[in-house]
Parts: sequence; C-alpha cells; structure tokens
Amino acid sequence: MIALSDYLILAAILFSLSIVGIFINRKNVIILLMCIELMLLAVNINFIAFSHFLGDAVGQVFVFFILTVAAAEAAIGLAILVVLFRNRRTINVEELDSLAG
Amino acid sequence: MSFEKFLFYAFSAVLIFAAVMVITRRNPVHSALYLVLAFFASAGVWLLAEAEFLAIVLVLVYVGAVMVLFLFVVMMLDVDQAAMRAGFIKMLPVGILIGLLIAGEIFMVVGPGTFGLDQVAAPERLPADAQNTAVLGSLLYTVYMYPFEVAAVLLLVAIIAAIGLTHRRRGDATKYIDVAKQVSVRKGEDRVKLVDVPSEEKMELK
Amino acid sequence: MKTIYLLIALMPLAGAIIAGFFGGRIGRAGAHWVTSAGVGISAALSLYVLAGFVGGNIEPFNGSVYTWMVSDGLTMEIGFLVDELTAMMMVVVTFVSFCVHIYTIGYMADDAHNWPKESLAGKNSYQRFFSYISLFTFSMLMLVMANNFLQLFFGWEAVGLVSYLLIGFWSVRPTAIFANLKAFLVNRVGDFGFILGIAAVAMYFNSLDYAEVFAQAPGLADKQITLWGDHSWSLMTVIGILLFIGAMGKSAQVPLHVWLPDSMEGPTPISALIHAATMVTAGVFMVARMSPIYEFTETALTFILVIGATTAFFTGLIGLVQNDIKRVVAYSTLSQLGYMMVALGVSAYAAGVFHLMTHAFFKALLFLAAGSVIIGMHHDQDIRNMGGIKKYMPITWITALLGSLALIGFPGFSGFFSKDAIISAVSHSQIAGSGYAYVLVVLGVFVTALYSFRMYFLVFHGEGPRDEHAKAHLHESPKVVTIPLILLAIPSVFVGMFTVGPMVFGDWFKNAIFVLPEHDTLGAIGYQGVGWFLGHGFMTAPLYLALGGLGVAYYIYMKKPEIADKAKDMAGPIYTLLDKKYWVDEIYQAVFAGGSRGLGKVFWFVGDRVLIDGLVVNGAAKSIGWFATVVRHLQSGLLYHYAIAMSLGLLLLLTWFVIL
Amino acid sequence: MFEWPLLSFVIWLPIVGGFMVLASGDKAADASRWTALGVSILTFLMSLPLWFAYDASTAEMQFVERVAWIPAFNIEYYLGVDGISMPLIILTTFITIFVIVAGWEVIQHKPSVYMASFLIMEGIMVGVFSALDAMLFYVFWEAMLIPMFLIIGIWGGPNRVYATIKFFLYTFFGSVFMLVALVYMFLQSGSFDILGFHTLKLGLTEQILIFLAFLLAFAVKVPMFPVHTWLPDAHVEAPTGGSVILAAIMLKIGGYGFLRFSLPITPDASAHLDWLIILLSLIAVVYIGFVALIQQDMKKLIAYSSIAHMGFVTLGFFIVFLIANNPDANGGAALGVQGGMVQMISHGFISAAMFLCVGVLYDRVHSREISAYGGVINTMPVFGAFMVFFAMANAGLPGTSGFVGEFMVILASFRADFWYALLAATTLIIGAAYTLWMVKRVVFGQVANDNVAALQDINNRELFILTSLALAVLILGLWPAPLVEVMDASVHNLLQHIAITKIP
Amino acid sequence: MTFDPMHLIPVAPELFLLTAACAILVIDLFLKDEQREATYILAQIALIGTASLALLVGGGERQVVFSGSVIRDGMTDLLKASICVIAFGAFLYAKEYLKDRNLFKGEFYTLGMFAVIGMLIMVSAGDFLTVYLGLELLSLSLYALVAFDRESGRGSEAAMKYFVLGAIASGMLLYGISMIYGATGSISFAGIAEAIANDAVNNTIMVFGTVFVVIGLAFKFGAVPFHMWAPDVYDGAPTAVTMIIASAPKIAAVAMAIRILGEGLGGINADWQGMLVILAVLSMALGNVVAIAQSNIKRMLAYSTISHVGFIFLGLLAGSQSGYASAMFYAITYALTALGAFGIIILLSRKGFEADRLDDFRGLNQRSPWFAAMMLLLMFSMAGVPPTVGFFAKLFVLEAAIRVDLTWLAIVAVFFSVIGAFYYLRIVKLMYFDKPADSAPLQAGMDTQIALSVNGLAMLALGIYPAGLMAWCVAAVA
Repeated sequence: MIALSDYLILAAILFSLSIVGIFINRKNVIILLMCIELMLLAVNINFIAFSHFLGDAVGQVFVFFILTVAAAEAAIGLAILVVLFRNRRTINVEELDSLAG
Repeated sequence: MSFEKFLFYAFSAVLIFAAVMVITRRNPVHSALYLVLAFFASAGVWLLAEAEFLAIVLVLVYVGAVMVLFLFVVMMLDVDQAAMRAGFIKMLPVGILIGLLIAGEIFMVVGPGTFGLDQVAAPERLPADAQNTAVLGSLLYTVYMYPFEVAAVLLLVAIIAAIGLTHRRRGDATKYIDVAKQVSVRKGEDRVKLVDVPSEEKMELK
Repeated sequence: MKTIYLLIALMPLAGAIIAGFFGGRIGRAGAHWVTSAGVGISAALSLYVLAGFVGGNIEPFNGSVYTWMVSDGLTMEIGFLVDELTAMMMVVVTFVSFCVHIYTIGYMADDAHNWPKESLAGKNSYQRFFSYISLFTFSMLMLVMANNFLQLFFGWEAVGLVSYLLIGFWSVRPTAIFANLKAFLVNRVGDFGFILGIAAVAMYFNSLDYAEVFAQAPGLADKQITLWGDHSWSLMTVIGILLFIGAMGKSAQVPLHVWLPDSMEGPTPISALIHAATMVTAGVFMVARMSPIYEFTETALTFILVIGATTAFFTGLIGLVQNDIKRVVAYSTLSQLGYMMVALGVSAYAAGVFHLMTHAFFKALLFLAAGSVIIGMHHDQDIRNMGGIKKYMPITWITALLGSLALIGFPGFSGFFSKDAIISAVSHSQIAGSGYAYVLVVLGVFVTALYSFRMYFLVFHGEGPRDEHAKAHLHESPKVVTIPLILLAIPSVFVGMFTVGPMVFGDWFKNAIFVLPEHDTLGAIGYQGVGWFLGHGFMTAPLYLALGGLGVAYYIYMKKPEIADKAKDMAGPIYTLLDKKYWVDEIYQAVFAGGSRGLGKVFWFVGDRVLIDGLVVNGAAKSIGWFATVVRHLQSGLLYHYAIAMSLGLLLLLTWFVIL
Repeated sequence: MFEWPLLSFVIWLPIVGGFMVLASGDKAADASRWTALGVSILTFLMSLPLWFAYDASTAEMQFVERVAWIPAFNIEYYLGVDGISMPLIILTTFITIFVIVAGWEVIQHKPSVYMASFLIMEGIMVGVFSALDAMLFYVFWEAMLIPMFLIIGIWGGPNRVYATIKFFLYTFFGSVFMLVALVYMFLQSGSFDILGFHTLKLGLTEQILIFLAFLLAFAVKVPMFPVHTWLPDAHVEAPTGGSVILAAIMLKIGGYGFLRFSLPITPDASAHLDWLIILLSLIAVVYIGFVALIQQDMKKLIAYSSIAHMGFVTLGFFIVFLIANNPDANGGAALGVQGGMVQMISHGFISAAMFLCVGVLYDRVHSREISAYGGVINTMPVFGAFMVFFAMANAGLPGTSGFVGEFMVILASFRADFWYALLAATTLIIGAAYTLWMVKRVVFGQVANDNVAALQDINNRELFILTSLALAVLILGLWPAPLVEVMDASVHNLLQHIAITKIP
Repeated sequence: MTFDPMHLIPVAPELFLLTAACAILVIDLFLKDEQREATYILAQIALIGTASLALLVGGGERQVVFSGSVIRDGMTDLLKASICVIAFGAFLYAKEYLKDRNLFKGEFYTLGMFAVIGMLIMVSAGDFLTVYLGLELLSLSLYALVAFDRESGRGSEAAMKYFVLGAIASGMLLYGISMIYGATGSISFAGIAEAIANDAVNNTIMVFGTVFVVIGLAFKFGAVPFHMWAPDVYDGAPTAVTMIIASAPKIAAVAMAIRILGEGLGGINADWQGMLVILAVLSMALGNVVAIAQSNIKRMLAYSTISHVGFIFLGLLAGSQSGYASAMFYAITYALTALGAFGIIILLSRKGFEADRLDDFRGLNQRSPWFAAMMLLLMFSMAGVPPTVGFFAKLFVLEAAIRVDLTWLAIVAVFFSVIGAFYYLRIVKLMYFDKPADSAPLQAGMDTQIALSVNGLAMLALGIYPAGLMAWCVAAVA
C-alpha cells in the first residue's frame, strides 16, 4: 500500500525542486512561472493525499480552487511578462535590476 | 510491491524527472513540454489517490489551457536562448544545498515516522460506484458556495487585468485611414499647407 | 539697639545704591556726599556703640534680623552679634572707610584721565567708585557684625566681590583685570576650604549660629571623625583648618598670598581700605571670633602659627627688593598679616586683633600717603624715580614717617605695642611650631624696618625726582587728601598706648574671645602697665632689631647708595629669588592656570569630542549609517536573491521551531 | 481651594494662544508678537494663584483635575501640583515672558511661528510638571521635542541641523526606555497613576531595571555626564530664546523626573545605585568645569556650566541615602533635596539671564566667539554691569540665587561624605574661573575691535528682561525662605516615603 | 442544506461593492476619456456606500454564515469600514496624479475596487479557503495595478518581482494550509481551533504547517526576510498604486493574521509567538536601519513600512485580546499615516515630475507651510512622537508585548524606533531647515487639499483623543 508519507515526500521533493528552480534560473522569467506551477502542484499533491487519507473531500475542493487560482495567476503573470517584454525587450532575470537598494 | 505501489513509484519517478528537466532546460519550450509531462504524471498519482475529477481537470485545464498559454507566450516573446544559460552553474551548488536542506527538513517531519502506514493507515478503497465528481460538486455548491463565487470574481479580475495590461488600442500602434475624413477634405486650406520657413538663420552650437 | 546696628550696616548700602544707580543723575558731588554721609553716620554710630561698650552701658547684642531659610531643622538667619570685638572692628572699618571716602574725593578727582575718551564705562566712574567703596563698607560691616556662619560667608564673599570690582576698576588696563581675576580666584580657593568648614560646623553642631556653636564646642572637643581610611581626626582640627584655609585666602597667607601684591592694580584708596586695613584682616577677625573652636585644636593653631610666621618673614623679604611704592606697602601688609596670624596661632587672639587695629590705621595711613605721593608724581609709582619729596609734600612726608615708625614698632607708636605683644606671646607659647615662629617673627622685625625705611628714604629724602617735569609739578596734595592722612596719623601714633592695656591684657574681649588657661600666652607676659611694657620692649631683641633695620636703611640709602647695587650683585641668586617672588606666580600660572586649561583641553578633546561624541554618539550614528549602506546591497534587485532570502527565512524558521 | 481647572488653563491657554498666533501668520507680525506677549503674561498671571493659593502645610497634591482619557488603558488626564512641581511651573511661565520679549525684533524670519513655538512649548512644559498620570507626563515630555526641534532647526546657527537632530535623537533615545518602564509598571499596578506607582511594591531587580530606564531618560535631559554632549551643540546653535528655554526649564524636567519618578518609585534601587549618580554628578561638577574653562564660544561655555550646575541638582537628590545612613549626619537629607530644587529654580533664572546676555551681544555682532569681543563695558556699561552680575551669580556668589542651592547641597553632601563635599566645593573655584575668565575677556579690557566700538547699549526691552531676571536672582538669593517653605512639606513627605523599602 | 437569504446581509458590503464594481466596469466602457471623471465619482460613491453598509449591517452578535466561510463581527465592521475609507482617500489623492500621467482609466478604479473586495473577503473569512481566495483576489489586483503604467519599465519590473515572489509566498502559505489540514482534518478556523483544543493533533505537524502559514502572512505584511518585494514594488509602482499597496492591505493582513493565528491557531500561540518575535526583531532592525540609507522617499517609506510591520507583530504575537486590538489600532492608524504621506508625495508631484526623491521635500515649509505642517505631523506620527497617534499605536503594542513578559522585545523595539526617528526627522529637516530647490507652486484640487488636511490633522486629533478608536478596537476583538 502507498503510505501517506510517500505522497508527502513526493510533494516535498517537488516543492524543493520548485524552490531550487526559482533561484538557479537566472535568465528566464518564464521558467520561474513554471516553477511556481510546480510548487502549486506539490501543494495539490499534499491536499489530495490528505484528503484521501482523511476520507474527506474538502482537500479536493481546495485543490479545485487552487487550480482555478493558478490559472488566473498564470494569466496575469503572463500578461505582466508581456508588458515587461514590451518595455524592456528582455525577460532576463539578471537584467531586472533597475530597482534595487 | 503491489502494482499500485509500482504505479505510484513509476509516476513519481516520471514526475520528479520531468520537474528536474523543467528547471534545468535552457529552452523554455522544452521546459513547458516537460511541465506538461509533469502534469500528466501527477494526474496519474492523483488517480491513485482516488481524486479522479481533479486528475482529469488537471489534464484538461492545465495541459489543455494553461500550458498552451505558456507556450504561446514563449513563442510570442522572441527570446535569445543562447544567452539564457550563462551563470546557471554558479548558482547550482547553492540551489542544491538549499533544496536539499528544505527537502531534508520536510522529510524529517512528514516522513514515515509521522505519516507512515503504521501511523496513518491507508483508507478503505472507495466502492467502484463512488462519485468523486458528485461529492465535490455538492460540496462546492453548498458548503463552499461563497468561495466558489469569490473564485468567479477572481477569474473576472484575471480577465480585466490581462486585458488591461496587454490590450492595445489600435490607434496607438497602427496608422489606419479614416475614409470619412478623406472624403470631407476641402480644397485649398486642407490640402496644402504653406509654411513660412525663416531664411538662413545661423545655427548656434551650444 | 537693633535699629542702630541696622542703620550702621545699611547706611553705606543706601549710599552705594544711590551713587551706583543714580550716579549719573546726582553727579559727582552728589555721589561723594551721599556715600560719605552714609559712611560718616555709620562711623559716628559705631563710635557711639564703642563708647557704649567702653562705658559699660551697652550690653553685647545677639539677635536676628530675618530668617534666611529653614531647611531640615537647620535655621539660617541674618542677624547681628555686637560685642566688644565687633564694636572695635566696626569702628576700625567705618573710620578707615570714612577717611578713605574723603581721601577719594581728591584722589579720584581726575579719574576721567584713566579712561579712553570714548569709553562709556569711564563716564560715571567717579560715582561708581564711591558706590563701590560704600558697598564694600556695607559688606565688611555685615561680615564683622554677623552672628552666624552663613552671614559671615555672605560678607566674606561680598567683600571679595567688591574687591574684585575695585581691583579691576580701571577695566581698560589689562593688568588690572588680570589682577582682579587672580584675586577672586585665589580667594575662592580659600573660600573652598571655608565653605567646607561651615559645612562641617553645620553637620556636627547642626547650627550655624555662633552662640549655639560655641556653646556646644567644649562638648565636641574630643570628637574624632574619619575622613579616609582608619586615620581619625579631631573634629575641631578639621573645622579649624578648613575655616583657616578661608582665612588664608582672604588674609593672603602663604601660599595663597599671591593675589595681594597684584591687587595694587586697583586705585590706591581701595588698597588702603580693602587690601590693608579691613578686608584682608577679615581672616584674623574670623579666627579670633572662632577662638572657642580653635582653642580646642592645637593642631590647627600650630598650622596657623607656621603659616603666619612663614608669611610674616618671607613676604617681608620680598618687600626689600620691590620698587613699586604700593607693592612695597603691599608686601609689608602681607608680612604684618603674618604677624597677626602668629598671634592667633599662639592663642594671643587679643594681640592679633590689637595688631589688626593698629595696623589698620598705620597701614591705611601709609597707603594713603603713598597715594598722595602717587598723585604728586602723576601716577608714577616707581620709588627709584622719586626722592626728596618731603620738601614738596610736607604733610604727606610727616604722616608717612609716622606711619613708618608705627609699622616698624618704634617705641611708643601703636605698632610697637601690638608687635611687641605678639612677639612676647610667641616667646611664651608652648605649642608646636612656636620656636620656628619666634625666630621668624623676630627676624621679621629687622626686615620690616629695613624695607620700610628703604622706601621712606628713597621717596622722601635724597635728591629730587629724576624727572624734571615731574619735579616741576610736584606739590602737596589737596586738603581732602591730607586731612585723612592726619586723621589716620593720630591713631597710628596714639591708639596703641591707650588701648594696649585693656584690649590685650585686660578683659575687654572677655565676651568675644575665649582662651584656655593653658594657652594664655598673653597672661604669661605678666603685663604691668604701659610704662612697664615700654620698658619691657627695651629689654628684648625686637626693638633693637627694628632700630638696626632703620639704621641699615639709613646707611645704605642715605649714605652709601652704591652698597645697594653691590649687594644686589653679590647676592645674585637670592636677589633674583626675591625679585621673582620665589617664582610662586610663575609656578601657579603654569601649574594651576596652565594645568587646568590643559586638563580642560584634554577632557574636552579626548573625553567629550573623541570618546563620547566621536566614538559613541557619532560613532553609533556612523556605524548604523555604514551598516545601512552595506545592508541595502542585500536588496540587489535580483529576483533569485530575493527568492534565496525567502528560502533562508523558511529554513531559519523551520530549523528553529520544528527541528530544534 | 480654587474651583477653576487652573492647571488646565495654564497648560492650554498658551497652546491655544500659540495656535492662534500661528494662524495669524507672518503678515501681521507685530500683531502676533503682541498676542504672544499678551498670552504669555496672561499665563503667568494665571499661574500665580498656584503660588498664592497653595497650601504649603501639606504634601497632598493640589489643584487636582482628574478625567478619564484612554479608558482602555486606564490612562487619565490627571493633573495636580505639589511643592516640588509648583515652583517649576511658575518658573516656566515667568521665563517664557522673557523669551517672547527677547525675540521681539531679533526674529524677523517667520516671527509668528517662532512666538507660537514658544507658547506651545510653555504649555507643554507646564503639562510635564503638572501631570500626575505617567502617560500624560510622557506625552508632554516627548511632545516638547517637536517645537524645540523646530526652534533650533529653523532659527539656529550654521550647524543647526546637526545640533537639532542630535538633540532630538539623544533625548528620544533616553526617553523611550522610560516608556517601557512605565508600561511595565502599568501592568503591575493597573493604572498609570504616578502616585499609584509610588506605592507599588517592586522587587530589587525590577527596581534596578526601572531605575536605569528612568536614569537614562532623566540623565539625558538633565544632562548628566556622559550623556551631556547634545547640550553644548544644541545651545550653541539654538536661537537665544531656545537656549533660554532649554537651559532654564527643559533641563529642570530631568531633575524633576528624578524627584517624581526615580526616587519615590524605585527607592531601593536608588539607594542601591546612588553611588553611580553621585559619581556622575561629581564628574559633572569637576570634569565639565574644566571643559567649560577652555571653551572659546560663550554659549558653549554657559552650556557646559549648566551641566556642571545641574550636577549639583542630581548630587543633592541622591546623597539623601548616604545621609540617612550616616549616624553622624544629624539629619540633612531634606537639605540636599531642597538644595537641588533651589538650584534648579535658581539656575533657571541665571542660565536664562546668561544666555540672554550672550543673545544681546550676538544680536549686535553676530558672533559668539569670546575672541570677537573685549572691552564691551566701554560701549555698553549697563549691559556690562548686568553681565558681571549674572556671571557672579553663575559663580555662586552669596546674595545671589546661585549661591543658595550650591550652599545647601555642599552642606548636605558634607553630611554624606567629606570627599563628596570637597569635590562639589571645587565648583567655587572652577565655576568662578570659567565664568569670570569669560567676563574678563568679553566685558573688560580695551575695546577690542570696530564691532565692539560700534555697539549700542541695551535698549529698554533688553533692560526690562535683564532687570527682571536680576531682581529674581537677588530676591531668591537674599530670601530663599519662601521657596524652601513651599516645598518643605512635599520634600519631607518624599523623604519619608523613600526611607521605606518597597521590596515586597 | 438550505440557503437562507438572510445570510446575504453580513456580506452585503462585499456584494454591494462587487455589484458596483461590475456596473462601473461596464459603464466605463461607454464613457469617453473626458467623461472619465464619472467613473471616479461612482467608484468613490461605491466605497462610501460600502463603508456605510459595513457599519449599517454591523453591530450586534457575531454572525457566521455560508457554512462558516464568512464571519461578521465587531472586527469586520471596523476593519471593513476602515479599508473603504482608506481606499477612498487613496482614490481621491490618486486622481490628479493619474490624470497628469495619462493613467486616468477605468481599470484603475475597477481593479482598485476588486482589491478592496479581496480585502473585505479576507477580513471576514472564516476558513483558509476563503482567506486564500480573498488574498489572491487582492494580490492579483495589485499585481495588475503595479504594472498599470504600461509604458513604465520600472512598473512592469516591479510587477514581475511582486508577482513571482507573491506566488512563491502563496505556494508556501498553501503548503502550510495543507499541513494544517492534514493534521486537523479541517480548513475552517473554528474546526482547527476545536481540533487543537481536543488535543487531537500532532503538534510537530501543526508547528510545521504554521511556519509556512506564518511565512505567507509575513510576506503579505512585508516582514523581514520576506520583505524583499516591498522596496522594489513601492519604488517601481506608480505612486498612486504604491499608496494603495502601502495602506489598506496592512489592515487586511492584520485581520487575516488575527483570524488565522488567533482564531485558528490560538491554541498553539506559544509556538507561533516565537516565529513572530524573530520576524518582528528582524523587521524592526532591518527596516529602520536600511531606511536611513535611502534617498528615494518611496523606498524609504517601504523600509519604514517594514519596520512598522515589526511593531504590528509585537501586538499580534502577544496573542491576547488587547494585543490584537492594539495591532488593529496600529494597522489602521499606520494605514492612515502612510496614506497621508503618499498623498503629500503626490501633492508635490506634477505632470512630468515625480516628487519621489527626498530632496524634493527641500524647503517645503517655504512653499507651503500648511502642507509642510501636515507632513510634519505625519512624519512625527510615524516616528512615534507624542502627541501624534503613532505614539499611542506604539504604546499599545508595547503594552501588549510587555504584558506577555516580552519586555526585552519591547526594549529592542523602542531602541530601533529611535534609529527610525532619524529618517523621519530628516524629512522634517529637509522641509523646514533647507532652502527650496524647486519653487514651483503646489497645484492640487480643493478636494485633495481638504482631504490631506483632514488626514494630517487626524494624526493629531487621534493622538489627543485615541480613546475612541482604541475602545472600538478593543470592542472589536472582544
């Protein structure tokens, strides 16, 4: 049988990968957005696993909303990305440092 | 090892592999495609956890819509990919260290010691006619009615925001011809404009 | 009687106020009339009081005028104690002051010349001067009439203030304003001890009233206190020495004598009044007044004795080499003050006070005479430029001669009685240091005679002034100047023989001065009348030493002036030592003035600026600012740094709260 | 007793008046000057009943007003005075008049704001002295900083910004820890009532911590060594009026704080740490005296002399324990405290006068350097007389108020320890040295330069100010009994109170 | 399960504002540019209406509706009204700024109103789901608003950073929620509290989840080390938007913190208290110190906000009624203060000129004594100098901290507030002691002037009489 810990560890690995992904990618903002999707995926796995093991559908409801929000977020994130690209002609993370200090 | 477990490990392996690829590819298109793979794999994992509806939704909505949007944007923004790799290695050790630390700490908490089978017994299998969708639906429309409405507003905001940010009025970018104006031009003053140019004025260099 | 005493004290004050604040309006005559009248009334009333005591129809008075403050059971009052001692002092003060007032009318008549034309300070300087001397008289009266330590200190400081104002009266002279600052500060050193003495009295007697303190004194005679470590001190010794430090300042005893010669920068009338007759003797008066305390501490008496004797002799020596007429008199004053202190030290308080009185007359006389000479010499004070003045200024000459004779203790003159009483008392004293003192005071007599007549001969005899111009204008001073000289000459000559009996050897001071039987050095002399005393004088060394001094002076300065120069060369180092006044001024200047300025600089630069402000205050500000500029670079603007920060935050919290 | 809320009037009248002046603007500068003067005089008159209707026979708080302010924290608008605070209030209202007058023609830049700032300051300072609720006290205490910050910053000298920020942060730093202590005690006692704090039982460690918090606040304000360095800068840069208020009143607030807070609230800690305060006070007297000696700037010199004089205040307050423990002392604790109080009042007059004197010169020559002067008396004899008089008072001449406090404190400290008295008494020498040396260089001597030659003697306005202060100095010096009497009951009450341990 | 229409009453403010927002969205489409003023006016009316409605439906017993998703109690009444008032002020100040920069568009108002709706939802949320959605609604609106000036590279860069970091924070928050859900089996605060009370939860898991939740909160507040977005966003966003971000959301965040930590996780107060202590200390230290080094006033205010967050945490971490009340008081007054400060910045700006450098404040007293005085009050309030309200806000949170025996923390707090006072003073110094570098007259409509005056004087008025608002705050959490 699959233990709850298996799910959670899987989610943890994903979660860590997504964090690592955010800061080893110094160039491309889009990949950052994808890392965020990965992170939400990890969270969702958590919720589903708990929901499964608790026998309670609320966790799944939560996941449903997370998916919805993530979609909306992605839309806005990409919109901002587009605006950014229009203004700066780059989406290189390293060049996004006009605000600092 | 039961088949179920095998499937779990298989999906997990694919998922983790895909995730690693997502964060390490230089080409964002590849990353996006690996992300699609990751979604598929996790949909498989979710199925194992008897979350059929969400598994389907993940594939339909995420792979079908969100990832397409990503790909669309990636294609639209013509980014110089060669430059996208430099400096990657420099951050890698730090990244791996922090990643390992975080993962390690999470393992210590959620590992088998806390959530192993001997701690949390696996739930009974749901009967074959269990209606995952119906359960979710009834919850959504009764208990979670209010959040549901809020989610709707959220999507509305996303629409407004996305349009507000990216939508350009035609007038800004393209020069198109208004026929009505062309027609109503009067002879003389509207057609030719004589400008009085001052003759020979010495330029002053600053 | 209280009204009379109040009048005596307040009349000069009223005069001072009127002349001071309304001097411009009442004019010069108005000012000198009002002040002289005030002091005159005081003098007359004082004489009346003294007469009353002599006649026995006035009882000693001790009463308060008003309560200054009551704090924590300690009542501090302003009040009067008028007994024989006070009455005598009142007369001396008001009489000398009155003479000086009159004298000043002449002396300061052309004071405008001492000021730059445009100086507004010089405009009413004449009136101001009168105001000051009247104010001084008031202060001095408050001092001598006090019935408690607080008021004593009031008067003590007030006379210091007026002295400060008067020494620096010609404020445009750099030397004057240097001298007055010096005088004030040196006096403050004395006051420093004095106020601690008062504090000790207040603590252990829990009263500042003389009568109460004196009444308790025998009971506390054996009280021992510890100041540091285990070494215990007799309370009386501590109080006695502390109070005497005050007296050392005011009465210019070694080593606080340095201000007095410099104070000659002030106009001569005040040199006579303040720096010869009255203020400088306040210390003597104070110690005499405190005899019920001093009697219980031989240590303090020895201290007084040694200081006094040292002052008497060594400052007299300096007088030998001075060329400024006023400075010679000033050093003579120092020396005579030393004599008075010696008297106090051997418990011959009456003799000390007696010498105080005689000295007040003859020294005031000498100063005024010197002033008269200075007027004649158009403010040239160098005795080497003088000579033969007796022809031109006969009254000045005669009075000065009388004063000098009184000073050296010529038999029959008042100085003779007082000085001889002191020396005899010393010879009978048993307390530690009396041997040392005896030698010095006896030698001092010779020195006194030598410098006095050196000056006398140089000024009045010999050939006329070197400067022909000065010679041409030399003439006797006006009456306002000479009358006070005559007035003062009378007591200088006669007061001794008439009063020595009752005052020194009688029971005139029985209410005021307390002497333990074993200290009764005056009694040991075995006085048998004025004639006896005169005869006694002829049997002891001092008289001959005085005459010897006179003779030597005559020989050197009248007969063989070249000896003086030769002696100067022969005794080179000693001459330099004396000429430089033992380098005390220089040492003080370097050590105290320079030292405290140096210390101030060190404290300020190192303590305040570098350590506190630089290191701590601005240092903290700077380091925070520096830290801020460093830390702000964490905000690199780069997303992945921000993400790392968040991850580290996560790790921190997880590690801290979950793992640990 | 008075039926009117007199204290509230004295607090709010000048504040409201100040805002009125502010509102009137600079266009009607004269009107705002007169209004300000009127308000300040009226305030002074209003404060006089505090003296005359005060019942000196009791240590009870009088003229009490008590209204709830922030009920959630039991903070009250609670006013009242006793013999310790009342004279300080009178001092405040008295000095303010002269500050207003002193700035009459001198301040041409935004005169209405200037006048308003001082009126508001006045109200706030009276508030500090009369607050019996700790939080009300603290609010007034801190609120003082704002007008002062502006006064120094707007009308100050060339280095004013550094000085005013230093002033603000220094004092702010000092007082915030007091806030923590006050809140802590609130939680122990359930209200911010200061008198309640007095009876609050506190363990020794608590007391020591609270004491240190208070110490920091009050020591900065007083100021005591080594947290004094803001004062010379602030004084030097402040306009004359600012210096006057700063020296004459604001410093007193620190001393007042010791009496109202440190001693009665933490008597055991005070007894425990009295050596520290005494040490710092004596350093202030001696060390600062030497520092003052070498100052080249008149205001700096007077500022340092203020620090030295305030050293006497703290010394007088904290020798009480040693006196109480000295079997030989014959009492005298009250002497120290009263001496400190008298010294505060007296220093209020004298330092105000000294700064005003410097102001008189500065207005004419625009320099505070001693070396820029010399022989002033030749052109300004009347002024010179005042300057010498106040210098003498500053040097503690008997007959002036400067003597009274010093004398009492020396008498008292002798009862504590001979050496304390010895060190304290050095001020007789050092104090005279720095003050009179300055007078010598500034007032006396020959006319040093053309600036001095061109000086005009003081006008009637200045004459009025200096005369009034001179009279105050003289009266207090010649007859301090009324002042001592008025505080007697309160001081004794305080001493009885601190003699009893508060450790539960 | 039946639907009771009466349940709509507690959410009437949200409903009203949502309806109004949608209506305005549509109406705006049909307006010409020169008629845009109408959108503004309608939006303001909507906000006032919402505020009144919040007070109108408020009062009385605590109501829990929508199966526990929505709570209405004293706190919601107060905070909703405050949020609307703050937003009203922000819209008012922003108007001219937007007009001058061709940003006067309907989207600003609709997005702004949606952000307000998000905040209102957060305030009255009864479970993690609603809180999350409200938070996202707020955040998404704000992301869009930051990038609102589409021509501005800085704006879009700021928006991008805000977005990425915000999404990470949301991810962490969700991760924590999932853990708490796993441990308690509930996502509603009441359910979680009950589970904790029954001692039926694994404490390690709870703390573990709480760490992530606290991080989510900390990010929203901008607490160190989750603050990095704040300076860049404050700086990069148009000032009008910065003003919104800096003010009202802090109130919503406090509400969210009180709901989650107080109502949900109150049982493990001891655990999250420590976390908040660390965050508070770091925030106060870094915020105050780094603010000193700033030359841009918007960045400076960002760091200042960070330090103020530390103070708000001081109130929250006490975990007591009075602590929450004081945190609320702090947040409300701080929002008002920040609003005013940005209002002044906007006042100084004009077409083609952003008054965002400190030097732009030079000599303001000579250009406009009145508004210099207002800024003075605002700055002293931020510095916490009596008699301005900022002092009382600090006093109350300090009291809360000392009450739970964290006296050392209070000492640390006051210590850093002294450092903080320096940079507020610097602004006062620039305004009052320096000569103006720019003598252009200030131009502002009468409405802005009045509002700014009221805003500035409120610092003083609330300082002299803080009892009313404080009593309200205390009543709200009771």
